[in-house]
Amino acid sequence: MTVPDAWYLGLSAVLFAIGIVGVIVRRNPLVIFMSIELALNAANLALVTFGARLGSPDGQALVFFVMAVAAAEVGVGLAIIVVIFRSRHRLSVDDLSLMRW
Amino acid sequence: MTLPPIAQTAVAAFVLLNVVIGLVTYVTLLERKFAARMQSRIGPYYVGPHGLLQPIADALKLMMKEDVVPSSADRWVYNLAPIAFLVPCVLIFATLPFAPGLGLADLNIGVLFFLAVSSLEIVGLFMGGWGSNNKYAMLSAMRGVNQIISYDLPFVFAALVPVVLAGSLQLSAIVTAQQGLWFAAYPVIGQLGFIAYLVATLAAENRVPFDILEAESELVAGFRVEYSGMKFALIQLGEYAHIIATSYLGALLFLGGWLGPGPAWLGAGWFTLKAMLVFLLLTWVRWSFVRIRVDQILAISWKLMLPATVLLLLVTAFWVAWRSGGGA
Amino acid sequence: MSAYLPVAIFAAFIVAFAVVSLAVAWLLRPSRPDPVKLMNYECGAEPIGSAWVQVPLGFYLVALIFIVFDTLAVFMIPWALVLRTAGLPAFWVMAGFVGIIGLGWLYAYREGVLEWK
Amino acid sequence: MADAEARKVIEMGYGGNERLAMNMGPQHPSAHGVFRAILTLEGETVVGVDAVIGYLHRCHEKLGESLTYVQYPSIASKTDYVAAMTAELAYVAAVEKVGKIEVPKRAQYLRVLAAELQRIASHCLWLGTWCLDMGGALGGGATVFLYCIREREGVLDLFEALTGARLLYGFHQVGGVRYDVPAGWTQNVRETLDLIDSRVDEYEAMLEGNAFFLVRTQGVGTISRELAMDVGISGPLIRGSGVNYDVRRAEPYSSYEDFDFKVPVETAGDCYARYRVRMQEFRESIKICRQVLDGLPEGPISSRPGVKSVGQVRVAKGEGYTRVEGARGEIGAYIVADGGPKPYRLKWRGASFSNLSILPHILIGTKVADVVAIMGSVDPVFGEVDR
Amino acid sequence: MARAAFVLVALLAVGAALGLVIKKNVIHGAMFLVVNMASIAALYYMLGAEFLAVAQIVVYAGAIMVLFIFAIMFLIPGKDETGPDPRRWQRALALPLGALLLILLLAVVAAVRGTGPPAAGPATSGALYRALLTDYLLPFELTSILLLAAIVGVMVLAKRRPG
Repeated sequence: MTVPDAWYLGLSAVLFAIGIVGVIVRRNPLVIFMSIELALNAANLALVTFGARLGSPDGQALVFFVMAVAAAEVGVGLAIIVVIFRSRHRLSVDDLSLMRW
Repeated sequence: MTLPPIAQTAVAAFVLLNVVIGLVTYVTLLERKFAARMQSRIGPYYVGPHGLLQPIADALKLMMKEDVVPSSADRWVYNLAPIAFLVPCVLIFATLPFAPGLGLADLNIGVLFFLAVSSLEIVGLFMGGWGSNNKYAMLSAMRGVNQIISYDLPFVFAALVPVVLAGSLQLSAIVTAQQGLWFAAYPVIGQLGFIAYLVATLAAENRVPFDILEAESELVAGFRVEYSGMKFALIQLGEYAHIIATSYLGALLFLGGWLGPGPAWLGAGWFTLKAMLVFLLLTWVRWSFVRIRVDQILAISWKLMLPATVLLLLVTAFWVAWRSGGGA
Repeated sequence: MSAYLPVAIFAAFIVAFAVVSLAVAWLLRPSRPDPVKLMNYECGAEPIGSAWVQVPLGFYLVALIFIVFDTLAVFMIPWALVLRTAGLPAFWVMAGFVGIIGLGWLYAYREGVLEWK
Repeated sequence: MADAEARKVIEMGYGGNERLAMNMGPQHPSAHGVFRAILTLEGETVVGVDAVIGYLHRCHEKLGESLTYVQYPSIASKTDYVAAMTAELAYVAAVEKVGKIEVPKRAQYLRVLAAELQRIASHCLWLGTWCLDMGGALGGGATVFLYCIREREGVLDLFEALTGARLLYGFHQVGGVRYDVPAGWTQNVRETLDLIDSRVDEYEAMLEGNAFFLVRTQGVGTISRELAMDVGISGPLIRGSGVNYDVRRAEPYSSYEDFDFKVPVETAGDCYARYRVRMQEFRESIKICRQVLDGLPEGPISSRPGVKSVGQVRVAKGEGYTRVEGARGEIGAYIVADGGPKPYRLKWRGASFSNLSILPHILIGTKVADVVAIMGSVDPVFGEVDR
Repeated sequence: MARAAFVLVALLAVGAALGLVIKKNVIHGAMFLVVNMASIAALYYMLGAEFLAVAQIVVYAGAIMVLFIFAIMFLIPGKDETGPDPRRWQRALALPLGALLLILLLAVVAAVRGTGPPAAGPATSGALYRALLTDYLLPFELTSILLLAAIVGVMVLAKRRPG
């Protein structure tokens, strides 16, 4: 009674879609950020699933590096939000249509 | 009449849970007695012979107490926080082997499991602090997040020193690797590692001198100021379970776990003895120092503990790598 | 899977314990709320506003750096485990790794970020 | 309503909306009584302090007008209930000054002995509670606290043997003191002093060798010499800021000129300097007590007979101010007499009240944790602040 | 048994993800993210990637804590996503588009189901450790430069005051 790989992939797809919808729907950059993390994790899940199917450590190794990238991304991304917030005192991504401040 | 494996596991888990709860209740008594001795007092004395029933009386009292939920609190977050706090704190016991084979699950990534799960404690702590909508609790939660993330790293690096020496993350394998010599007895590396582990433990468990989370003279009781009755008891239980588990881990990583003279069945006793020794060491520090300030705590972590533990780990690694064959 | 089954069962027991003890306490304890009792504790004075206000950013810069070092810790674990078989070359790999991140630490130190103003 | 207030608080600051207004007190573990500080915080940093006092106001000055010279000394002890002896002394000294009443030498010596023992007891409580503030009731602070209370108990036992009371004594009366020393008491005093002398060494070893204690106190809450003079603080606070001012030396009363003692002065002005001053005062007080015991003259203990009626003492029309060096600084009593058995007006100058006014000057810019350390080093007693 | 566990964990993950997207409160969102990350860690374990499962918790627990702090810092009472939404219609499109994306992805999953080599079972963590320090040595080492860049970037960005 093992779980079929397709189930994992399906779950991964669902989470990914929710993450993308979150990015579009929400206005708070912080929530958008979290939604991106969600999508990233969904992709990771798919990678691990493929890795398990192939029986090679490659999938896991990829996820391992994705985690490192995600950490760097969280740091820099939050720092950018800090800068934006400092200069605007508002928190809506709709105000950020310009690439400068 | 043998039980099916899952039922056996369930029984084992149930027994472990009770052991942990019993341990916690009586370790609080131990600490109170120990502190009383340090302060030339007697300590709990009236409930039962020599106050032996005091923890039970305390538990009953906390159960009977009215549960006050502040009207402006975030009810869901506030009510879930004690559970969110308790679960990781007690769950870390799952991977501790008390003696060879006497443990719930001797995971082959045991140390890492321990570190990861114990770092989840912060979620419950934060939920409690934020959910109360109390300024003291809030400040405490903010301090807590900062302090715990700052000391998580030295804690991990210090705990990795024995891992490097043993070459395994499995807790029982780490004990086996200390058969000849306890890691705390390794020249320089072992002692420094043990000290770093103790300091990081003090900070990660919010004990004086690093108990700025609780800081009852500034923040009254920190993140649990609004908790009362059984919810408070659960938080307290979690905190002590965490401290005891960390003491056990320290005894396992550095003091050879259940290794000791005498027959094998004494192992669990030796292990508990060593863990209590570590615990009393932490308690001793707790009852002799004043608390230091947030900025000083963070400075110690980032400027001293972090680089020092990383360097220590590298030195240990160099030694291990050099001894294991001098390179391929 | 099997190794983690006990852990899952244990976790379930812990939650059950928490819930049961809360339920028992709920049965035993009195409940006499009144508005003043349910007010937030603020040293006996009426609370001044909500606790949910913004917290200054500057103090938590160090938290951003934490994520990076957390990743370092995760990277060290596989390395610590293969050290015995891989020997000194593996050591030099990590020494380089730590050295490069150490530059970041040094920069942070000199910028004064590691101080909690 | 709460929301509107919150918004007001938020908009109060200059541009930032990151401020938190928080009550610290009246019911706070380190409020040292009932002091309410409304702190405005930016994160952990204090950017504004608003002190609210008066929670313990008991109309002492009005009481002084409605109670006779015989009755009031035992009420005077309730102003500074931690160091009741010196508060009584300030009152009776003022009455004696206005009424030009002589005090026998033996009574003067006993007053000095009581005042110095009281200073020791008071400093014991200060050291204990201050460490409690910094170290927590569940930490090293509690340990120091319990040790200090043990020593304070020793002194209180002496007072109990002398006056029958442990906290509020009624030992002084106009013209002298009420009780003479019981048999064997002086020996007990000597033993207690020897014990405390050795214990003070222990405290110093325990605290000054403790790096955590040092980082919490050195450089924290620095009061400059100029600020100290401007605000008018007194006692160990001003001596910790490098001003050599002690009423016992500047304006000797009750035969203080007979005794040889040093006025400890530190120049740093921080919490540690105040701590050092008080630790040296322990020693100086012990020294004075021993000198009193060695030179205690024989004779009457009061220039007036025992109490027969509450209206017994009458003071001629006049007014006068006396000051004494209490454990917390200069305690002054100002009396306007109208010839009757009660003063027309009594004004107290509480040392804690004046010392407390330094807080807004030194709290701004510190951390929340420093607030309690600084509060503790100021050592206010709210009975004396609110009166 | 395993399937039941999977369904339980998957429901938890999806529920938490929905909670994150739907709930207005940022703090609640961050807590939902914790639940989501934890359930994904559990799924990693079920797939045999035990090391990753724990690493997930370590890295994301840290990241989440930081998110918490920032969530509070940005929590402006009464200002959190209220008021008229200037791009309401654009946002309304998100749902059908998201559904479309989901259908597409699920179609792909359905299409690949049953094809390809049979499941070879998970690689052991030991193999992963070895692979990281042999096959993936260069990325392993280069990650340090990425992290260095992150540290420096964070500081350069965050320390700057608005001009």
